[in-house]
Amino acid sequence: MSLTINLLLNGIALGMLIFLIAAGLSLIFGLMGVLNFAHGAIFIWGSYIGWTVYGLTGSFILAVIAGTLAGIGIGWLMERFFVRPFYGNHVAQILLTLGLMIVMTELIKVVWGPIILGFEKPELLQGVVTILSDPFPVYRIFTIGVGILVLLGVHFMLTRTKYGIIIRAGVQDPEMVQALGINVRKVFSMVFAFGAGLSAFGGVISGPSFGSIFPELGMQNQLAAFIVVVIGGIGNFVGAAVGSLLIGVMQTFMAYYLPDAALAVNVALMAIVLMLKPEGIFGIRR
Amino acid sequence: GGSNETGGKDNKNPIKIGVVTSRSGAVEAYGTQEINGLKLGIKYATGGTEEINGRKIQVLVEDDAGKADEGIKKARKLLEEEKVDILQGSASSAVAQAIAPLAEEYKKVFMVDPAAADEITGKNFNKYVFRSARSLSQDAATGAKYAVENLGKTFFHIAPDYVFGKSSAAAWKESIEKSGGKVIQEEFAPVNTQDFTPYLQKAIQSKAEVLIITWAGAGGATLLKQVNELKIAEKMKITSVIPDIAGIKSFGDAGVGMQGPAPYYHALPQNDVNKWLVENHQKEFNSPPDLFTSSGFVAGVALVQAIKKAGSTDTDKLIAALEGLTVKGPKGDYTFRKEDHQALQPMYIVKLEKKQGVDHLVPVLVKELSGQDTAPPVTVKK
Amino acid sequence: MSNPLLETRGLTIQFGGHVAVNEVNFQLKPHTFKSIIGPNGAGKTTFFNLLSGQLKPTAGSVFFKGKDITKLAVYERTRLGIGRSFQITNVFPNLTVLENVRIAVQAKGGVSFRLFSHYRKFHQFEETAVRLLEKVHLAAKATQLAKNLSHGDKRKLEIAILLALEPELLLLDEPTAGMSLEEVPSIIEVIRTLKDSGDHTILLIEHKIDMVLGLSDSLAVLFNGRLLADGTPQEIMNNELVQSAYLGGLYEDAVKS
Amino acid sequence: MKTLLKAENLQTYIGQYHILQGVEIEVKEGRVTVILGRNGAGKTTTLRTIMGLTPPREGRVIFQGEEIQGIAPYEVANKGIGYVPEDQGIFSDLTVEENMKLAMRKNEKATQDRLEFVLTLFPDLKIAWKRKGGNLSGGQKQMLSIARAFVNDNKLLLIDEPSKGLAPIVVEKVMESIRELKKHTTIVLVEQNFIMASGVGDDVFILDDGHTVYRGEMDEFKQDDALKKKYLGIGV
Amino acid sequence: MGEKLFTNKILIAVVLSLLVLLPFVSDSRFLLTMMIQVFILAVYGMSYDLLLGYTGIVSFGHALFFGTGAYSVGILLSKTKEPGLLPLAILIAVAMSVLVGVIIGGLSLRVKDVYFSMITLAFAELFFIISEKWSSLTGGNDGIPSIPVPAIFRERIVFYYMALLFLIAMYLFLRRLVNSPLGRTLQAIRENEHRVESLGYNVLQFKLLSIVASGVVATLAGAMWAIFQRYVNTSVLGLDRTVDALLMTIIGGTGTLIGAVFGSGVITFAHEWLSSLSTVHPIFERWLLFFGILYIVIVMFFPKGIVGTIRDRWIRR
Ligand SMILES: Nc1ncnc2c1ncn2[C@@H]1O[C@H](COP(=O)(O)OP(=O)(O)OP(=O)(O)O)[C@@H](O)[C@H]1O
Ligand SMILES: Nc1ncnc2c1ncn2[C@@H]1O[C@H](COP(=O)(O)OP(=O)(O)OP(=O)(O)O)[C@@H](O)[C@H]1O
Ligand SMILES: [Mg+2]
Ligand SMILES: [Mg+2]
Repeated sequence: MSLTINLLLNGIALGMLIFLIAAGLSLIFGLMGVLNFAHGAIFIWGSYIGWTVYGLTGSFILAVIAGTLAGIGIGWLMERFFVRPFYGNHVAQILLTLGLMIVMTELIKVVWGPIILGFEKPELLQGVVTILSDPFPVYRIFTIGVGILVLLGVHFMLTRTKYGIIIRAGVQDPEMVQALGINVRKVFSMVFAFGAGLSAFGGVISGPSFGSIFPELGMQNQLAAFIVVVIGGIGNFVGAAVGSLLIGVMQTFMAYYLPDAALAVNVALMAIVLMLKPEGIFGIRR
Repeated sequence: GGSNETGGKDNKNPIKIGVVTSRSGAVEAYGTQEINGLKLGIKYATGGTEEINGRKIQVLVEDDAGKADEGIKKARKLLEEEKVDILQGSASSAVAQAIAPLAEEYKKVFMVDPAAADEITGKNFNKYVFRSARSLSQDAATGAKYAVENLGKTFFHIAPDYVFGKSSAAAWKESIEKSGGKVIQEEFAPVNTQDFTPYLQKAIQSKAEVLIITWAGAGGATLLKQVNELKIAEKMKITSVIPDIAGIKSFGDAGVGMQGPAPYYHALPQNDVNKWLVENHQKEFNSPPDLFTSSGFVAGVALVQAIKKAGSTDTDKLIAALEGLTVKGPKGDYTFRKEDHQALQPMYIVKLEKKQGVDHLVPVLVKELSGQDTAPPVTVKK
Repeated sequence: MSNPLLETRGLTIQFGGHVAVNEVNFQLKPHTFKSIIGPNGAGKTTFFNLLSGQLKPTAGSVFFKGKDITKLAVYERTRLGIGRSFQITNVFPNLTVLENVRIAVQAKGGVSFRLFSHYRKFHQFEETAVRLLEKVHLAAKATQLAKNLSHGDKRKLEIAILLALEPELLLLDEPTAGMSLEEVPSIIEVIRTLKDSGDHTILLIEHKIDMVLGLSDSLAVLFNGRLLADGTPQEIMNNELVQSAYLGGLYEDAVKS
Repeated sequence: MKTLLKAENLQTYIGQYHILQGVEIEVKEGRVTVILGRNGAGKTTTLRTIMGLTPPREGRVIFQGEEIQGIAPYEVANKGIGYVPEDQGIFSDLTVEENMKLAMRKNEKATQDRLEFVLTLFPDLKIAWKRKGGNLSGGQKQMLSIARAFVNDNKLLLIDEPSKGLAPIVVEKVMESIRELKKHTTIVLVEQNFIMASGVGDDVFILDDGHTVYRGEMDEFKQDDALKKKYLGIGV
Repeated sequence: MGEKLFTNKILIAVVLSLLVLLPFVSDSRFLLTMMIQVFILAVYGMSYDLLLGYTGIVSFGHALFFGTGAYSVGILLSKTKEPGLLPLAILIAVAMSVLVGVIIGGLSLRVKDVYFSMITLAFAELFFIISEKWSSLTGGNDGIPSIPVPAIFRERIVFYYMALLFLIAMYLFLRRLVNSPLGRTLQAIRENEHRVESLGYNVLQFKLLSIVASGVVATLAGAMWAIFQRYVNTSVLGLDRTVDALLMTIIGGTGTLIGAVFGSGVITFAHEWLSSLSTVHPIFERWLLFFGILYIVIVMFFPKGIVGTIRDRWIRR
């Protein structure tokens, strides 16, 4: 029993970590329909900037702020110069963002070198608490908390403000949104930058959780992020959270009970979900 | 090919060493260490002239990006376009194994380093292949004997779920059992696992006395930190092959007290060669030599000596010269044994400790083992 | 009396709580021209979707030539001879106008699985396509991409595609909406000729009441998903509910005539 | 009468096609200006050019004495120009409610009142309030599109074929509401339904092949069978 | 129009004869190697274009087929050590790819758009994982070295002509296919799937056919690859392989077939050239950076790909 609960808790923590990685993508890919293969790069840039500021100032809060701001900046530039001409053109987006992925990953190597960097947890969040005789790291509780906050915050923004509607409408017919008097470009820029900021934020928060960061880490986690968004139903932010939890818990239990299949959990789960419900768990049939 | 194209008297052809290794991709840092080592080794062995009998030694580097098919292409390019005399590489075992048959096809010596897979000088051996780097079995032989004698008798092994992890596990298992220990359980986790808790839970539940951690590259730090966080060390002893400096750094404090085999760390060996290497590396690259710098260095030294001994770059003569050759390298004596061309070499057991003024945990010598002590079994099919 | 070509029994579809088509029992005699009228949102297009297979009913069934086709896929129904045009223009945007029609002609030709012959070998398809474009006044724009057509021209293309299928039963959903005044008559003429040729049966949804009256043998009225009435144009026009809730005052003249 | 909008010598290209070749339109304040012409004449393109969706390469669009050609469509809209496109431009993934919400530029009492008004004009929309735009019937989409434009306080409305797909009684209601709206809004109407066009129109422009070929008052035009025959092909 | 066609033909003839003469004018065996790679990957790219450019299907699992071909050859020949079995291996490869195409296509085609892409990615990943785990058969990441291929294929020049012939044959086959009634139907499906259905076409069947046809061609390319490299490892099934197909097709121009040849050429040579620059200046040790910039530049300035853009210019003139 204690084992099951412990695994479940770890699964949830892992799920929330995945959600933090996927949250930004859920906005950019899920809502804006941009197949952003540079997501992982923004994410890892967040980590690196965060790592640097953390090292310089010793303040994790400053690190989070700096990483997030960097993400926003990168996102804004990216949208402005690369993504904007290609809304709706998935194939071009893939290639373009792949190129950006490569460039940004290589730039990290230019700046920080191609090596692994250890990312320490802030003092306050180190250590463990004991839950049912098993130790449970405090930082995981922290990530669960942050994940919930992000979920609520973004959900609120999407449902209580006009932004959610504008984006969804803008993806389908940007011209008409303009004709209704809305500067859709600006909204897209803002949301893209916000999504990128969220990705970078995820990067900083998950850095200490991984314990170490390296340039390819972004690429490695990107697939999981895409899978989560798809499983949850593209365009559904809450769905992405649920998908993350599902994957996190599945991974944890599989790793324990059927480790040979652990490698395949993500993709197998996605294949099964899509075959049963082609539009994702929370998706809406079009 | 061949070396029958001799140039003019004063203007002899250079000796070309073609290096195929990672200059990009996941293990590019290892490639850098290897190349720096190789160049320094050549410099050292030629007394700074980088020449043998008036022939300049030229090192040509091609990037395999850690991909086997890319490596094949680059090796062919070096062999056909540049007509290199000797091949050297690579940071990835898969690449080295893919290139080895080309060495045979083109009849060129292939000096392997830092690729560590046993099969290279084992199941997939051909007579053109030599290895200056230590193999996984050497790591295992070093670590296993010590662990059984000093840490415990029962083992739980966690390793990445691909060929490298599997063959490491097999090598450790064999050595442990030979030393009288027992591996109770092996668990293989996906390479980019983020949460190792389930595996560590199993380790605890297995009631083994020692946890062996095999992890190459990035996930190692993650794994180690979680080991630390879950206070596994209170329940069992932990051992792991000590990685390069960047790897140790990434452990942070999580690695304090860990014991395990170390192929090389610049402060461990006390001899002139190493002193030269540390000094010159510091001078040229503004950093101490690292894990694979030493084996790259040895590759350079061995090649120079073999060419001198053979009097030419003729492949058959080179092979004859290299077989059984003993060279003095940073760790001491390295001997390319006849049977499988694997360089037997001293190995270390170390303990990671904090040290003032050093920005990473320092491997402190616990025990040094000779090349013979850590010699892996010969697995070449005759 | 001949058997109906098309028949529905208790045909019903529900979207969430909303019953868009409600137990419709409907018959269409072969070689006749029937129009369906009814207020916006009455369920006319949905009814068409049920006939052509785009939607599957929640209850009831559809019979074509006496055969139950309720479970058949869209393409199977088309092959049986049910062709339709769409209310919201639905063409191949990046193909030329000619290719749009040619691909429909080819569908009828049954060679689509031939992968080793050049499509131009089947030049009769192309000739047919050109002829059809002439009929709908689009021949001049044959080489333009369909997406570049003006709205009205797209409507004409829509009709040409349908004609290319030569279906036994034509389901026309407001074919002339958005077409210019001067061209409507000739398009209507094309439809009328089809009817007169005798081997086609036509079901038309249309709000232009004057046009409907001139063409139809009979009129059916859908109201709130129910089949309210089915009869001769005169009968229907005199129905008070139809007058007050559908026609309004504007068409009083048309009705009286 | 004051001129609210004037389009001079509009030359619009789409890609390499020269679509508008000197269109001239003049819209007087408080009147309904009808644009007629056969399919492909350039009516829609004219409205889009005014909206800034297909900016002209040459020519001027003057709105309230200010040149607005070349400014972004959302700026045009925010100057108080509403647009009902010919393909309705409904957002199919958004509910009717969300479609309306998106369109409402301000959220003040007057806007709420206008919302009341359009919902009484088109009660269908109230019924379908929570339905996705893509699931509406053709006519309902048209209603929603018109409603979106009516709900704001616009100085000028550009309406492209509103009667298309609407039941006769609804057409009548739309005509009534246009007459009603005329009191405070100016309207440009592209319309193929001559009953409607002549029923509400004050001025008339006829386009052909990207040119303005006729301009005049609707009352005159309505009476002149020769003109009607010439430009619209309507039999007498 | 006719004149253009004529110049077009002349152009093709010139390029072709240059390619035929290449082994005589250049003694660089490495150049031949590169060209062989260009040819084989071009076929692979063209097969992807059939899906992407002509049927409008974005598959993230195309490597599945490439890998099927490569592994069929690799495993059969290395396990039997019998080079003579090559034709059988290719036959098996084709049969396998048809099977794989039908099964994967059948399972995933009901799923639309990005979801389809993701499900194909899932299947490809599963295959990748299986090939990693079943290393007794596949050698895992270390792969199958020294595949014994018939001696004649080791002759670089002979193999060069074979690869060239292979490219021409596959191009002609695919061109025929896209211009057949079937191909035309596929293009209509790309444009408007639902409308095609209401014209009486069974869309699913056509899409499946497209997947299988493209799969078979990709499989053949994979088989050629294994013969050429005499080495196979899991990378033939990796996501990178699929991305390669995507890159080649887009860089060359989707819906052009011949574009893939250019795409393959650009990628192969740019890759080679940039990665060899590191000796020129240390900055090129980060050559991938420049490779990435090249992608970006191509997409930004040749949005329709090389061939697509040239074609556009041509038409406009
Ligand atoms: N998928 C759906 N989900 C929910 N409601 C739907 C759906 N499809 C149609 N409806 C509703 O069903 C009703 C019937 O729509 P339909 O399109 O059949 O009307 P119609 O008679 O063709 O009207 P019009 O004359 O305006 O074209 C409408 O109220 C519409 O909103
Ligand atoms: N994207 C485009 N590319 C090329 N030509 C176009 C494009 N859009 C429209 N056209 C052409 O411009 C001309 C004018 O089109 P427009 O849509 O303005 O006509 P319209 O008068 O509104 O016709 P309708 O009554 O059919 O709606 C047409 O000949 C059309 O083919
Ligand atoms: Mg309808
Ligand atoms: Mg129009």
